[in-house]
Amino acid sequence: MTRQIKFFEALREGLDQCMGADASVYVMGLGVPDPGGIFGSTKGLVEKYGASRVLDMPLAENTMTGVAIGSALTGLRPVLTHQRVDFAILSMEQLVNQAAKWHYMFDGRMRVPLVVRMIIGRGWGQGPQHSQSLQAMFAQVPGLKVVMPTTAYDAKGLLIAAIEDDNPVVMLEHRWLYGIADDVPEEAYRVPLGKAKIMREGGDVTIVGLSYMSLESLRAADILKGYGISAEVIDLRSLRPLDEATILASLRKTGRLVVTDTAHGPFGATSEIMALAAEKAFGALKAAPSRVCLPDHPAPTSPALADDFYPRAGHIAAAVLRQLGREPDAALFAPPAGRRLDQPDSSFQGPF
Amino acid sequence: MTRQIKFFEALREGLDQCMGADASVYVMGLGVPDPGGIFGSTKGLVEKYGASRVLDMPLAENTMTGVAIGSALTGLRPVLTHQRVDFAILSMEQLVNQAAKWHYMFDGRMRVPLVVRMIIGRGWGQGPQHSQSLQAMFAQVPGLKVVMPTTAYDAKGLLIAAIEDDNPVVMLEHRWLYGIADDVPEEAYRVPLGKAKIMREGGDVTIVGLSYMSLESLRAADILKGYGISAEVIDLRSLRPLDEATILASLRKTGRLVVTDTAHGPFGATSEIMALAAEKAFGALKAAPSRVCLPDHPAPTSPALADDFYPRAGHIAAAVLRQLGREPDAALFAPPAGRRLDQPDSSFQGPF
Amino acid sequence: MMDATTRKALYRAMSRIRTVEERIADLYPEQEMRCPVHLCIGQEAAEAGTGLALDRRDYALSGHRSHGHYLAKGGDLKGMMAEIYGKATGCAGGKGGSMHLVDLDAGFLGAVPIVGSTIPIAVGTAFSSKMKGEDRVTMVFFGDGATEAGVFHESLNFAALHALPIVFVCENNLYSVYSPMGVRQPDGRSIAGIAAAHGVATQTGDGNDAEAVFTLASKAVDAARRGQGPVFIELSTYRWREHCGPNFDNHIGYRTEAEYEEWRQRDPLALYRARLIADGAATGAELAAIDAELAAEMEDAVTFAKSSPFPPRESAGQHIYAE
Amino acid sequence: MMDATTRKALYRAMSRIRTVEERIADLYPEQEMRCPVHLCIGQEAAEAGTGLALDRRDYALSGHRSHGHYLAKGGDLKGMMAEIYGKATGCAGGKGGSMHLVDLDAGFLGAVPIVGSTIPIAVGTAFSSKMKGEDRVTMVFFGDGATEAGVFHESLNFAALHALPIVFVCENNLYSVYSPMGVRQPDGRSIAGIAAAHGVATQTGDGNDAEAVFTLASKAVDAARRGQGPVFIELSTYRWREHCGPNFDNHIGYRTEAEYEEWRQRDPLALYRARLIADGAATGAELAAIDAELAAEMEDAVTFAKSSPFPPRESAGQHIYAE
Ligand SMILES: Cc1ncc(C[n+]2csc(CCOP(=O)(O)OP(=O)(O)O)c2C)c(N)n1
Ligand SMILES: Cc1ncc(C[n+]2csc(CCOP(=O)(O)OP(=O)(O)O)c2C)c(N)n1
Ligand SMILES: [Mg+2]
Ligand SMILES: [Mg+2]
Repeated sequence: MTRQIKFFEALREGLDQCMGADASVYVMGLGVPDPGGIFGSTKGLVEKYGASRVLDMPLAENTMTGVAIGSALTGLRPVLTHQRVDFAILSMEQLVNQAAKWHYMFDGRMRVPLVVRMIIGRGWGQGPQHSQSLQAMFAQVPGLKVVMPTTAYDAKGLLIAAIEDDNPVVMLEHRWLYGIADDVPEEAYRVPLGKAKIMREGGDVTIVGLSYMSLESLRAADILKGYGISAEVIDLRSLRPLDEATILASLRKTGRLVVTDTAHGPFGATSEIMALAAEKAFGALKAAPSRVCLPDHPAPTSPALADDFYPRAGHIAAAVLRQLGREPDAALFAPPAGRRLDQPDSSFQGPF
Repeated sequence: MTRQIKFFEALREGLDQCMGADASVYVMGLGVPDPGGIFGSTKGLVEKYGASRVLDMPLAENTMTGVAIGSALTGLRPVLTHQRVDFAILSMEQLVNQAAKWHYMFDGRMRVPLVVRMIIGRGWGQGPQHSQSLQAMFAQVPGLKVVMPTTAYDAKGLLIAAIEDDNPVVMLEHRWLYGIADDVPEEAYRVPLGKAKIMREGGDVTIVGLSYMSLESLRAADILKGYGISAEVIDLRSLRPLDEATILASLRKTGRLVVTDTAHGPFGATSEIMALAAEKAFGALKAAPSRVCLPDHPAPTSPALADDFYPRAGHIAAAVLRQLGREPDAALFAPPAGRRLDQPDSSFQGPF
Repeated sequence: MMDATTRKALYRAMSRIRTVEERIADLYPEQEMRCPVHLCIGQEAAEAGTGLALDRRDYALSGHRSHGHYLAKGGDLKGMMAEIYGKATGCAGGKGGSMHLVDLDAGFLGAVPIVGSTIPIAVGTAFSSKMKGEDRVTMVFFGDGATEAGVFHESLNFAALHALPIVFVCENNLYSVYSPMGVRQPDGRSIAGIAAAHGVATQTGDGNDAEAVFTLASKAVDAARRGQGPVFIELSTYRWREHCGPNFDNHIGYRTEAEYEEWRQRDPLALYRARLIADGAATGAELAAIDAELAAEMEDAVTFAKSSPFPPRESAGQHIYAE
Repeated sequence: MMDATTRKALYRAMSRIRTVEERIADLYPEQEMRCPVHLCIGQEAAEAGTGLALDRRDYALSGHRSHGHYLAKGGDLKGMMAEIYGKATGCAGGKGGSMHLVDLDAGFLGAVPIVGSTIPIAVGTAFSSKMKGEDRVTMVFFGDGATEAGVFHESLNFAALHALPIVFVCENNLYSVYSPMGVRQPDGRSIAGIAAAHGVATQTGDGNDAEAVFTLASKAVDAARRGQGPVFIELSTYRWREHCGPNFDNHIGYRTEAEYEEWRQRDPLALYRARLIADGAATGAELAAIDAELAAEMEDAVTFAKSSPFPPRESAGQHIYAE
């Protein structure tokens, strides 16, 4: 298991294997068969499976979701992709009222085996309408499942599990993860929906992250090592179902919680994790839990405002230190060297 | 100040006074001028102000929201009404990407003085697609304000304040409150956005409610009196801005928190209130906070399933008792006499 | 002239819908049907004529006013009545109510009360049929109000683009709740014209004439089945009773008694009864026998529904997710 | 023939857009414009011809590809360049970037990159003008892709219903990102036909002929201003460079070099230059002088943008809510 491939390649491989294994799987969405191929994640599929299973779409997000639902009700397994979550909210009605409810409201007679991929992201002046992180809007809807892979391994495994699941699954993929490689088995495998992953074991504090912020959480754990603090890092992977057991077990061990998200704080995913801690691990908590989120305003476009907008490992480490009654150094908040904060790395040169 | 009028009459009076005072105020939405007049809340306005200011709409929720935004950008003050929140999510894109962001993303050059009324509700077999409570979807969006009046007094005062505010305000009105009367001054007055109300003072526990559940919370406080427990009841009234100060002050006094909502628990409004308590009043908490919400599934239609679906005062009281280490009596969970639980009162005889 | 079997089937289908809906209106005040009901009395010809043009294996989907579509497609009456009564034996186990009918055996895939929302879903079921190479047609029912919704237009585009086997049926009854056409759509342009502009084959017809409806719907279904792409049908008709609920409401002011009376004169069932008798295709006694049989069937269904058990408490938590 | 002042103004407006866009393409690789840019090179005639048909007090709104609309409406160039550079002096204070241009003084109310979303907002500004009895017209710009979105159709209905003073301008450049018309819209039906079916007055024109565009846009604006209701204009044109960014991308396979070359021959600016000279309306030297002046203006704007300060940190937290 030493082959490394990137996140987008893992997605593509997962799609390819599902399409190869099951003729009822098809992929659809704006630009799915185009030369960009959804940042590479659908590239080559149209050549292999043909235009009838790798479909471009008219610009009509709500209707394409309805079409996907209708086809899922009648035996197909659509994978619908939105290049940005900001477009996907045009389909809120179909997702929330229809996809999430047809199984329940017809008492199990219908099923909606649908995967909706939505890309979230940040940087390079995407600005207020192209870089939102709206996971909490979906996670609050019973009937939907919501996953957010962080590693290439999980991207492939969760995607395959989502495609094989008989429920509507929203999969939010962070654009800044696309270029990151990981060990990924060549064969098809599944990562169960609803299971968090302990990325790093530790005893002093639990850091709960998701998506790109799980990587920042790992870096925070590295920083904290330097302070003699052992942090446990949990990558949520699924928001719905939420893996309460893993989070609570960790909290019972560490007694401290820092939660971080790619989104704003209030009424967000961090709220639920903190509520869970308070409700079900109250006795174990040694200090007030804290969260590290975006400031509570839309994303400004200017690169000059990106540094303050996106919290990083240092901010997470600082939150831990404060919980332990230690004053964080100013150096923790310094932007990383070698790149501007509107790029994932210096090789990324826009426009998106 | 002894005049009592009902919630819907208070809304109508508020609209009437705003329209009378300011020619730029107009009301729009499906059925606004029709004989039903949005369950009475817009009744008579078309006769008084004419069809150009009391507008019916084609069935196109996303576009009517855009129209409202465009008119708000250019000097009008629209009040848009959706008879059910379930329809309003068709306008998620305009609300979340546009209304909430035009002021910020154009650096203050534009303003969107818009009020969007959305009715939430329950009962009489409204079922999975006609009785959702989606406040948390809106409350998580910076740039929006979100209010939920409970009393007729607040309905009028918050509505006037919302109309006079220069920001987009989502106002969620529970259908079961429409028929409830309260002391309401005849003149125009404002209830400030972002201020919770202490409905009942108490020292042993803080019950935070919103909308219809604030009334259940009051009833729970009555029940608890019988147990010698003094409950403080806070009616949130606003979710965004959230009145953290009032909640935290109460928690510092009581050390105990029960939160209740008309919605599901996970990733909902209760999550944020509990997170707030854990984050900022940790030291004051004497026990794990708890929440009283709908079960985590869509609303079933059959009246036989309503009893278990909608928690009541007894459930709130039980949550308090459990926090205090006392076992609640089974009688607390008995459905109220004299009506079925799919009706607000026995005078309500459907179809809606 | 149409063959006698078809004609009687049309009569029967219309009379069945009328019988059921009238009986629901009678019984509703008992407050045992505790969910909103949108009755389709007055629109039976549109529903019978289109529904009978479908095969059982074809798919149909509808909206809030779906009783007639469900019945004409062959949906099980007992399951429908039990559903409206909120019973475990209902076609959706009591979870759905009047606004969420379903009968998979009959190809009635579902109905939902968010106006317009089943239109793209139906396009999706038609897409499925095309992908799988089945010669199955989907028919989707909606009102004039639904044609104002964006998804309607998006759906026409998608269906035309992929030449999908779908028939869109718009029952134009002039109102969306209490709102007349004039406050919702511009004067002097037709709904059918919009569908035509999308490149969708279009037909318009008298929605109170069951035979005319059946004839054009059959052609439309046939064209869709033969791969000629989608067809849009607009049928003019009228709802007799209030938008939602069992009563008449002409007195509240959104429409006139005169308008109502005019349409009442065009009662699709009475006209067809008279026509069959005048043509000698059936005797009054024959038709009365059909009516009586239908009334008895409805009484059975009501008894079944009333005597069925409510869903057990634990069913509320079942089927949240498919296993 | 059109008067010389107008003709030169059209030339100037087109050349200005071309100058600005080409310079942005040159400078973009410096990586100081750190936001997506959607250049409109090739489409200048459509933009100049429509923009010049408006008065300053009229409103305009646009989408992701808005530079040309902003400039033709009279938007401030320095403010635009500073915005693209993310500076405090930008027309949106650096909060918006290329996809969020605004200039209230010029009546350019805003642009956003969610495709289709400004269409209903523009209908709302036209509604406002009508409510207030102003004789102001709103013009809203969008592409062929936007016409697939539900809001477009809903907006046509609402504008027609209320006879609003709005001109819808669709620049049909045959692509939505890399997707050609054929995978998005059915063959053999026109976008303009859809608008017409909604009862909206409709015009189609050659979007690479500035005079033709100006003539029909002026008529449309005039009709809208006189209360005759909305007008829809479809202009055929072509984007030369990649969908987003400064480069050419004909090699990546979604369109052919031959197609590109064909449109390149119909360069709206070169053709118009040749025509003005052939007609004797201007000399090559005169036009070259205009071009030189525009180049200098652009250099000024770039210098202004580059030398302007970034927004201060605290500005990020400002204007979240209006006071
Ligand atoms: C998206 C949405 N908006 C509003 C409503 C409220 N509503 C329920 S039925 C209805 C009328 C629809 O009219 P039409 O489509 O003509 O059907 P009809 O009732 O006449 O059969 C409306 C507006 C809804 N259910 N869904
Ligand atoms: C609602 C929405 N869906 C998808 C996108 C992604 N997107 C950005 S521009 C674009 C192409 C739009 O094509 P068109 O309207 O023809 O304008 P053009 O780019 O050709 O000027 C798309 C699909 C978006 N911005 N918004
Ligand atoms: Mg109707
Ligand atoms: Mg285009």
